[in-house]
Amino acid sequence: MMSFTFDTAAALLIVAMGGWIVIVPDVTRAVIGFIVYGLMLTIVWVRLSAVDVALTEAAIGGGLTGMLLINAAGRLRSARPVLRTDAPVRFIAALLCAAVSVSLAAVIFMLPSPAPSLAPLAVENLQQTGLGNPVAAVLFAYRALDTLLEKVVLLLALLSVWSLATVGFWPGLPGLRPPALAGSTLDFLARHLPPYGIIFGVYMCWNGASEPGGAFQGGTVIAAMWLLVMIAGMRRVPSIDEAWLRRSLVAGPAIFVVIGFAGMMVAGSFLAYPPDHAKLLIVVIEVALTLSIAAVLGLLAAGPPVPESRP
Amino acid sequence: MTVVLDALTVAAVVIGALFFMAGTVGLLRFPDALTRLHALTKVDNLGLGFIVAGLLLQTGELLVALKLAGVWLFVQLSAGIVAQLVAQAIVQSRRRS
Amino acid sequence: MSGEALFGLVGAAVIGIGLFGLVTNADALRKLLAFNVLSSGVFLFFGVVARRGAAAGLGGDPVPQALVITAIVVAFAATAMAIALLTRLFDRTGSATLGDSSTDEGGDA
Amino acid sequence: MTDFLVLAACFVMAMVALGLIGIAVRGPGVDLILAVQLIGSGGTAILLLLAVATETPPIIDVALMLALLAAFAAVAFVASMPGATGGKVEVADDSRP
Repeated sequence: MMSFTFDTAAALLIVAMGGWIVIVPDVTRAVIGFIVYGLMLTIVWVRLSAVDVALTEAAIGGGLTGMLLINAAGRLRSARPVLRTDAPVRFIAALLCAAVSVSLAAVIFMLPSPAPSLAPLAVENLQQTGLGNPVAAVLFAYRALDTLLEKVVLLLALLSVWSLATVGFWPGLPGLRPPALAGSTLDFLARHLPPYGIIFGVYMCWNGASEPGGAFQGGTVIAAMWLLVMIAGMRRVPSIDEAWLRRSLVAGPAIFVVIGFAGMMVAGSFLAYPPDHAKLLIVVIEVALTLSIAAVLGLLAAGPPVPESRP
Repeated sequence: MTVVLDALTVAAVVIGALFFMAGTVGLLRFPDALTRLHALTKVDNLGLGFIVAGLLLQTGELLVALKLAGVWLFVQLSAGIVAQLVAQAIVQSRRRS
Repeated sequence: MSGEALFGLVGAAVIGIGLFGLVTNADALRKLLAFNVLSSGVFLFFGVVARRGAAAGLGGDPVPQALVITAIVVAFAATAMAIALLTRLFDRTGSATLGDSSTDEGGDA
Repeated sequence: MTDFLVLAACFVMAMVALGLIGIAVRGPGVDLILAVQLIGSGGTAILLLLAVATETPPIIDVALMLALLAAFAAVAFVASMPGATGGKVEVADDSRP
């Protein structure tokens, strides 16, 4: 009973915040609203017993996406104001969107019962992977191809961001610049927060085999700490053609592919693991992926190479 | 024994929750950004401290207790420094306007 | 009504809200925000399906949960790319909308 | 005990919601970032309460993640404020074509 009250309160808050993000006139307020919304969703995911998703949502939905949007809102502050659509159009749009919502809500009550579930199968085969976290088993064993291709998608996204470099600035420095207020407090923060953050990121990656967590969550935390150090101006933003950077970007997917092909020889099919060494191989992949994910996400958030001084 | 522990937990969590209420009241009632920041950071972190203290009494495992305490210490560190940073930004934006 | 059905309704509501923001805001950054709100609603649907599939001692079906983790990461990559495109558009034209660009002075966007 | 802890979580969430409403009705300004601070401390408290109430220790990790990334978002906001960017730029020339 009590927990239903809690769920109702969380549900109302989420819907109210979603509405606020969409209608508030000022972009900066909408962006802050979105960050709070993302962090709030974390609690909903915990209530849905999806702790792995909650970790990802807090790290990416709230933190990194928030930083991207904040920087974009800051950069576009001087953009010409935009007229909103006319009231009648908005009214019709609201009606149609409400219709979409109502039909989706109806779907929720028409879901098949008992619900189809792959959970028993996932648990049954968990033994073979040597892992304790079924979500990690799905990501790195049952549906490893999806995860591998997702890494490739991340790299492609980074390539397309980089290809928006200003003419004549290839290879250059990503658009992230330390602010002028970089002073003692920011320095202090960038000295004292990242050590704990990085330990937490490594813990996430290490723990991911048996408990909620994993390469995504760990990599995101490490990316956030790296960005923090760069924002504070403690470390230079790396030029996008530096060898160590390129190597850490491709290390994860490359090791993943190599182990995948090795699986063809040893275990009979692409990305199959020999049963005795499955856990070891998955941990190796996870460690390499954590590094690559940290590099890709950090660079995606840092943006394309830009000229040195911005107007 | 359990009854005593439970009573202590209830007391600590209630005090913590009341601190959160105080923080929100400060946030709603204080006149300017700096005082609101002060209310929010100090009071909410104290509230979190009381809640963690109450929860510590309910955990049997050492590792869980250590993690709970670790979260509180971490929030102390990060919220403290971030509050300083936000305060600087507030002062700066005042100077400009 | 169960907790997961409640969050399913939240997902439905949030999808509608996001869709509304997406079609009524001309400002591209606002469209992007609305799109992220919309996709969070879709993720919630997956979460509800996963929760309903709780079995074998798990709190939810791990397959939809793993899909959502992948989706959140890809949504971030897509957002990063959209923002890079948008800031480039702004640098060239001084405008941050996807509307009629015939009056913009940059031209080639 | 479980019901009490969830009740406390409800209460803290109500306080967070009230604080957010307070920030939302106020105009734009630096103290918008207080909303992120608020969800950082309040959300951490809610998650810790849920972790102990449902006896799911991994939720403590989520609380830590929330606190860490809320601090990160706050720093990103302060760093992007008007007037904060544009001055100090550190660039090494050796990487230029």
